[in-house]
Amino acid sequence: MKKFINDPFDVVDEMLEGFLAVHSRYVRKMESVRAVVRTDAPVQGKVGIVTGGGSGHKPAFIGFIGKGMLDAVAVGEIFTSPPPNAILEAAKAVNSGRGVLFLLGNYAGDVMNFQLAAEMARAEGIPVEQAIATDDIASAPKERINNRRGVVGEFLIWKTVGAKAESGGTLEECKAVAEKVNQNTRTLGVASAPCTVPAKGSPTFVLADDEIEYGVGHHGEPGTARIKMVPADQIAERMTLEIIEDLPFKPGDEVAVLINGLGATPALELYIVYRRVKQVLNAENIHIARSYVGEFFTALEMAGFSITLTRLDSEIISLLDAPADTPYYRL
Amino acid sequence: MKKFINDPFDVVDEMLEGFLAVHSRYVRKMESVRAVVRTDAPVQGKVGIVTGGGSGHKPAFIGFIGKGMLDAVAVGEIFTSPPPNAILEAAKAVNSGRGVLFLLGNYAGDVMNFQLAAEMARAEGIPVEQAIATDDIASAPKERINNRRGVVGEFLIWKTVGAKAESGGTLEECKAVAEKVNQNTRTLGVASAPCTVPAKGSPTFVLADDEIEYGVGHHGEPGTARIKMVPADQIAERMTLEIIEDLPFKPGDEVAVLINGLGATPALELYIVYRRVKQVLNAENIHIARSYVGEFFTALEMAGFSITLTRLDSEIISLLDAPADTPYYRL
Amino acid sequence: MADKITSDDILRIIKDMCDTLEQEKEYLSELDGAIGDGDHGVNMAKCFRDIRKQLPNYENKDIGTILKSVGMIVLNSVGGAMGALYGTMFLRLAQEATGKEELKLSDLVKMFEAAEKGVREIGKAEVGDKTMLDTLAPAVASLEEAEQNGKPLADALADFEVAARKGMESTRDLVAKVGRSSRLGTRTLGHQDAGATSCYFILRAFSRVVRSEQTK
Amino acid sequence: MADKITSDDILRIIKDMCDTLEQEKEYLSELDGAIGDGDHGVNMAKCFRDIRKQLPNYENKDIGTILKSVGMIVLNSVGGAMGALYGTMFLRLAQEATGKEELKLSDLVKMFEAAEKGVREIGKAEVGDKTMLDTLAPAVASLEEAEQNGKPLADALADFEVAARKGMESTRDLVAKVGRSSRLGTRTLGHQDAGATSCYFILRAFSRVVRSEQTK
Ligand SMILES: Nc1ncnc2c1ncn2[C@@H]1O[C@H](COP(=O)(O)OP(=O)(O)O)[C@@H](O)[C@H]1O
Ligand SMILES: Nc1ncnc2c1ncn2[C@@H]1O[C@H](COP(=O)(O)OP(=O)(O)O)[C@@H](O)[C@H]1O
Ligand SMILES: [Mg+2]
Ligand SMILES: [Mg+2]
Ligand SMILES: [Mg+2]
Ligand SMILES: [Mg+2]
Repeated sequence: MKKFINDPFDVVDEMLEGFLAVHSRYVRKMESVRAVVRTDAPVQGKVGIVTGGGSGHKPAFIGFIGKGMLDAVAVGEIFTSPPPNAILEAAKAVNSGRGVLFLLGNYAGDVMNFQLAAEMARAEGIPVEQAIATDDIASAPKERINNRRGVVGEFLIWKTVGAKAESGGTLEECKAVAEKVNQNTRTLGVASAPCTVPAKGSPTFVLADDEIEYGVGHHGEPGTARIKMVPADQIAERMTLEIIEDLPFKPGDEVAVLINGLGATPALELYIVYRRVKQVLNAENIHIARSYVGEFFTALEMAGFSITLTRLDSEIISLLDAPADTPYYRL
Repeated sequence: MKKFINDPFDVVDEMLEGFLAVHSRYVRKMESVRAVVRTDAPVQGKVGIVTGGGSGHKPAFIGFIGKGMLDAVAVGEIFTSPPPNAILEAAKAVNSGRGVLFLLGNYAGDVMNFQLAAEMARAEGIPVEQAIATDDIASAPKERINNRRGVVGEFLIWKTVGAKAESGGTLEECKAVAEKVNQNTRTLGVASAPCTVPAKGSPTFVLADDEIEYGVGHHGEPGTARIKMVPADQIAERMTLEIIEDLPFKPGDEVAVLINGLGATPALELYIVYRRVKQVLNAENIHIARSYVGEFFTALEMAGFSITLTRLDSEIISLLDAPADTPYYRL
Repeated sequence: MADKITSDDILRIIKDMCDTLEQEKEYLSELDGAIGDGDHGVNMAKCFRDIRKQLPNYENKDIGTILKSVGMIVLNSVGGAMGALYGTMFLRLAQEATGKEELKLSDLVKMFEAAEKGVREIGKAEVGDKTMLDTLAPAVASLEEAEQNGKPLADALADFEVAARKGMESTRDLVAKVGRSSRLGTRTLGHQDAGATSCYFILRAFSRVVRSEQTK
Repeated sequence: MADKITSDDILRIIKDMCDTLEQEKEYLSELDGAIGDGDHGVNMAKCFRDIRKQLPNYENKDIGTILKSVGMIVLNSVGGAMGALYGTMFLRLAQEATGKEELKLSDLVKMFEAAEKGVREIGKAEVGDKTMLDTLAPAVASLEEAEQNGKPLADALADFEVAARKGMESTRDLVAKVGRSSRLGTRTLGHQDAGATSCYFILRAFSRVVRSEQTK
């Protein structure tokens, strides 16, 4: 493991120290716990949007804290859910009286810790609702859609829900947006090289020189198949068709396309992938209304990418286009 | 070589096709040549800012085309200078009559092709000046400072010069800003893993599992030493002190710090590096006025980072803070 | 008074956990590395280090107070599934021991029944899913049985430890159904579950300490 | 009329370059791969493919016009140092041949002197820096010498080719001082320079074609 770190068990604290110093205009850390909140939290009259999860996904999660997106993030160890008290303190810090919405991915640790935090928060009289992302179609068959993991589709949920909250939406309205976007979002990822969790020191998986992991998760979770590396156009087409079939997306649908780099894959390759996705969607008569290409939700230095499609309606579009001012996303 | 590409010799054209589709709000491609320009070029009454170079450096160069930064970019093959006609057409497209400034790194191919393009442009009556970035202190000793290569310091030049031009600066004033920023900017990079140019198919260099290339260039140019991997704090401190000594930066100086990821290195590590750089500067009583951490100028999937320091004055600060609206940098 | 567990015993038990989980750090991470993300030993060691720091403050505290503090630390120090699961386990143990200076076997049974219930509620795992529950559930059952058969505390805890160990070992032949390793499906066969193993060490501390008392 | 090079000869010469650089694509990239970025063969093949497309339009054009078109294509197709260098070389050759339907040895000397000058100006390399100039410079010198010694065109071009080959081979024992490979310093020893090699193929085309005329 060749990483620019010090003690593997200090990486999150040291990263946070740097991050907070660079982005002090946007965020501050809570005294007692590892939670990062908007400098202007709680924003009066606004529903508080809280998410959290393991570290190692930059720019997610903390890179999207700010006006129009997230109010607070509970920060866990690398790929490990944050503890309940961090989530609870985050909730307290952003609650202006209109309640707090927890947004999380569908990971055992996150689900448990957010549930415990939710109980504690409610015990303290804070109205809390939660919405769980499940966009990764490779993580479970459609029959068990509720077992699917949330991946980069969460970015689109944060953006839209954040905009809804900023515009004065109620806790229920914000939750409804999260659920609508999640229901209309599908993601599929592939990896050509693994990442290494500092504490473990060895790669999360091993691939042959000509293999890729098809359907990989955001932490190196095994996908649905190990396939031989083929030209980008073939991979992108296969993935896009599988995504289209899953929702299913229909001719005439308006969609947002998100190509997310998992860490080590150059933007050059992401745009080559986007090019093919666009060709496939055009052929299917599915209209691309919004496009996002880059790194939104990485897995340390994993090499690979994911393709996300979201079926749009006028509300989702206007929420996607609403202003945002965060360290890593400004609109 | 495991890359998400098709024919290695089509990567730039296919990348461009995707990029232009995603960012059509900001940029368009010229008909005849591989040059990308602002959709609203030429901007009346504004000096045109043109840069260019080899591809594979995303978000540089084309990711920074837009209001307040670049007007046009001549796009070369991977790590290969663009030809004169691409540069010439870019210059023509952005010249509103107030002249065009060429910004380039100090690479043989770029220098030759920009020189030829400048001659052609002048022959067509376009006032052209050029400024060459030389911020990489590892690429030549200080006595031969004009042989040094330009690296990510160019981002700060694009930002400040772009702001100067946007605010109505003359060709000479814009050139003066470029030269001032360059003279006050120093960069030093390290790599822990190489990148692979698709056309070549093999890594640009080979490192042992415990080695890093100290002083590496943006294309995998060998640095000043091969050293054993040590904790991030040690590397960051050594690099920072070397940079401080080179200018030299003095106690009381106000500086901008830029930590640039070379491609595969996670933001997590960049912030850990930033943390140590800040500690060192504090100890030296050098004041950090602005900080930039992320990927600004990559080398495909190379793993590593660079540290850049720029000595600031009130003009540079205000130009850094001026609004910008480009695909990859908004302020 | 070997038919009772005192606050001092609980202190020694917690101390035994701290020592064991420090010693077994590598082993647990190795087990987790085979089918998980390899951090279980570190996670457990980390939070029991935090607990060790509190040991001095536990002097002369009642058992409920000690276990509650332990539970809060476990819950909030490392996060992850284990923080929630073991945190809940200790907090439920504490609840049933509120204000108590000593524990009879019957108290211990109530405490562990509550603990198992808590772990099941929060984790939603079943016995056979290849988790810590495969260690905890049979151990609790054996404790209930021992009580019904009127066994003395020490013998009951001996059964408790044996049942826990058997439960732990049973996970080697199970396919993970929940948690991180469940992704590997049948690839998890042949590997002993890390959480089941740390759970064994934690439960074993009770019998080890109390029975060493015996032999004094 | 073997003491002259006609427009048709020039066409055949350009065609010979197109064929050779296509054939030698792998070889040149291999040479460049050893101490550069391995794209030289591809770069050259790419731009001479563009040139081949233009060949039909060159019929009945004067030599200056043909070479100017070739120069513009080389200059603008691939970019990189080589585009600028070879582009300049061909454009300077063209300048000295403006309007000419045929070339005497004396014309050829002037053309190549201008070409060498152009390459030196733009590239700022010296003989011995391990570049195409190590092929070009001695070849031009031999051409001048042959003219002074009143040699016939074909013999002069024979010397020209030999000098070019010797120059190319000389780069094997040189340390690269400019261009991409200069980064490797002494590690470049023992490797023949790619640009020097492609330059040999280009210069050889002149002698090959003209001398094959002879033997008709
Ligand atoms: N739902 C669950 N119920 C009970 N135990 C669980 C559950 N999910 C995971 N575990 C236990 O957690 C252990 C892994 O713990 P640890 O490695 O610390 O957490 P993580 O998987 O987040 O890295 C597994 O070995 C398993 O015994
Ligand atoms: N300044 C220069 N003058 C003359 N020739 C040069 C110069 N720089 C590089 N070259 C030639 O260019 C060749 C490399 O060409 P090529 O591989 O096409 O370009 P790049 O190095 O940009 O990939 C080298 O072998 C060398 O002969
Ligand atoms: Mg873990
Ligand atoms: Mg090249
Ligand atoms: Mg684990
Ligand atoms: Mg080359």
